[in-house]
Amino acid sequence: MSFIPAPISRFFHRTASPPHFYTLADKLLPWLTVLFLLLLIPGLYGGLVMAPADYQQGDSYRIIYIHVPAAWMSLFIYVLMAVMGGIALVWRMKLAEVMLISSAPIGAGFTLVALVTGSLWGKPMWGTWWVWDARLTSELILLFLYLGVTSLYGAIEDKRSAARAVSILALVGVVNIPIIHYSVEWWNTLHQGPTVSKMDKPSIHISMLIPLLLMAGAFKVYYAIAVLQAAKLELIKREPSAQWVKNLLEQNA
Amino acid sequence: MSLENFFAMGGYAFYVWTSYGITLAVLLWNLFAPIVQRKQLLRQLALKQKRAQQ
Amino acid sequence: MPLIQAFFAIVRRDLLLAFRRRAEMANPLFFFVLVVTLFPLAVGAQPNLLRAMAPGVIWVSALLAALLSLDGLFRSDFEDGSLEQLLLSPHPLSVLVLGKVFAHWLVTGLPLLLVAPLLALFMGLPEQAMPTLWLSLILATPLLSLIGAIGVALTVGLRRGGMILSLLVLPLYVPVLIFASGAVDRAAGGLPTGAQINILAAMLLLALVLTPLPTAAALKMSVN
Amino acid sequence: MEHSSSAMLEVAGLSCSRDDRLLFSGLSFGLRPGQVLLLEGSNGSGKTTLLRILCGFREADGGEIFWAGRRIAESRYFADMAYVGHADGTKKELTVLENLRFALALGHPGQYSIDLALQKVRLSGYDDSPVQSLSAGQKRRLSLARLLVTHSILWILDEPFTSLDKQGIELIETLMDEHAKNGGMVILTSHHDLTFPHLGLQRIHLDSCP
Repeated sequence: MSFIPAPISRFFHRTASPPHFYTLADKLLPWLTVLFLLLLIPGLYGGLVMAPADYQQGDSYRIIYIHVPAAWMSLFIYVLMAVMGGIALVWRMKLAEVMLISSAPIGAGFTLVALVTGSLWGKPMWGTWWVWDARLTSELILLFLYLGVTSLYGAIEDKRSAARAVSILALVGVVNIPIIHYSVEWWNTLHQGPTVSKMDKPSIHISMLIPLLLMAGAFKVYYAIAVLQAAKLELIKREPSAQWVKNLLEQNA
Repeated sequence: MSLENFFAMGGYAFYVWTSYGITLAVLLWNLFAPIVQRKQLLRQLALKQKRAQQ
Repeated sequence: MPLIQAFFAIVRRDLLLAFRRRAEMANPLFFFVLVVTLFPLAVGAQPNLLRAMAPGVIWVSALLAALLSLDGLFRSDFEDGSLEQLLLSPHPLSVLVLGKVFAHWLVTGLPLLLVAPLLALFMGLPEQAMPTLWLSLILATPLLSLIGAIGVALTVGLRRGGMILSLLVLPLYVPVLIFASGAVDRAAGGLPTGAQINILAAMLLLALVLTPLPTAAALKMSVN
Repeated sequence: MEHSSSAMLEVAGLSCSRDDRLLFSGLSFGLRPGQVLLLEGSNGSGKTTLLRILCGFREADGGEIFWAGRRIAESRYFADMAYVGHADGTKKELTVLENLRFALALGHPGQYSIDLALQKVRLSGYDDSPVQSLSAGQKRRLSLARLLVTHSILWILDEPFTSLDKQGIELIETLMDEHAKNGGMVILTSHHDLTFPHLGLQRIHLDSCP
């Protein structure tokens, strides 16, 4: 903590205290929900209605508006988890542990979405549900990495140790992701399949790009909402007999 | 563009709408599962507290 | 240098222990041979098919054999309290861990080299691929031990850590599998393998430097 | 961080909870060379947890531990202490001698040679027996011999008297007494009371902590 100025570290410690964070989350959630809808509705309208059909793929390409943002999110959340794991290990910040473990199911969800939509997009394009395409393969391995995190956390009884273990695992995983990605790319060019991946970087028209970016923004805000909800649960689970939880119960009663 | 055309998705309706449907299901699950669980947990804790006070 | 002494004391002790428990030592080796034997039985004994599959089959089996042997890396130390004593040593735990991994590789990884020619024969791998198979085994089996050590350290405190261990470790093994079997595959086809071998060597160096740190941190977490 | 005190080991405001249950909080004590500290308390009162915190295996939820005025992580603490826990920390397939040599390689040489230490714990002549052929009491005495062959000022002993007969208990108490008289320190947990009239015996009863 020594190289962080005292006022900043004090600010972090206050914000990171469970009761303070809990009320902060409650205050933030309505605003985030509004922001989410503001991004989602024009994103969906632009993507599903306004944007023209692709001249090659027809309307099937519209899966891109969820497939690509979900794939982005799956990587983004894993990197974020590793960052929080690093913070948890170095500064022993309990809130970072809570955020890390709350993020895992959401990240796994996005990875699953990226895989399923990739497969659904691939069927009309490739004529088969699954192709060992570089991106889908990397995404599948990423799903295994997420499952490793959640099952390791579930298996260790002492939750402080479990959080420590998961932080280490997330950091190891994030170092490996680029290596895995690179190796899978190389493997894919070596064993060139019968199809050429049509999902790679379509030269995208502006009317297609804007909804894509809106959807990506909407997914990011969704993540913020979902992770705050999960973190609220995890905080209570961690210390069910703390004073602030008792106060919360009295408020509810 | 008619509504019918919109839902037909140029013949790709099954793929497009299944994708959007599954995405919706996963995202809703990840959002509401913790909310429901938290409510349950708080109810349990309240019960426990009441029992402890008696 | 007391640190180097401590490193070699660990290697010596673990080799001695492996020698006293030599019955267990051969198990991963038998497993390796057995898994490779299953493939011709399952897919049929057409020489062309087997030859095409050989690099992949041999490497997947090596991976599984390495995974099987990992469990013994820290298990007995954890159970008899030796791990606690390692943690209390004034020497850096990551160096001591490296000693343990090195001894483990000498006992479980190196013997795979001995049976590799036999398996290449079973699968009809061309003779010209043999040097590459050996080289890939020399470079990649220590990688498997080093990466696997992180997973074992994370799960050694769990009663049924075996399944979780494979879930944690196998995805991390993917690059090793790709480059190692890729190298053998290219060698079998008479193509140059310099790039793959270099990448494996680079990964090994990187793993030698980087993996002992998370392994040590995970062991501290497990002892708790 | 410097911390001035006459005590070599200084524990300040230590607190720990497990599974949302507070084991102890605000626990403070100091230990000077020559002192022996006996931790008492019923099962589950946190004795072993406290020892494991003192060994650095477990992190306390609050408080600090100082060794010679410095935080233990920044001090020579781990070179100066030794621990014998529930598990012996010896390899059953190796001989007595091999086990002690390994312990010596991991730490720094202490005041006794291996031969002398084995004499002290009455295991002379067992040099080449594998540990698995020893009785439970002999194993325990072997793990104590480890304390003698390596350099250690602070001994941390978790239930050192289990599976020992009367002579064994006397032996440990004599060793602890000698160690204290030479300026060493001992922290131990035990269900038995100590029979030996120790100099400067401190007691901490963990149940009494709020």
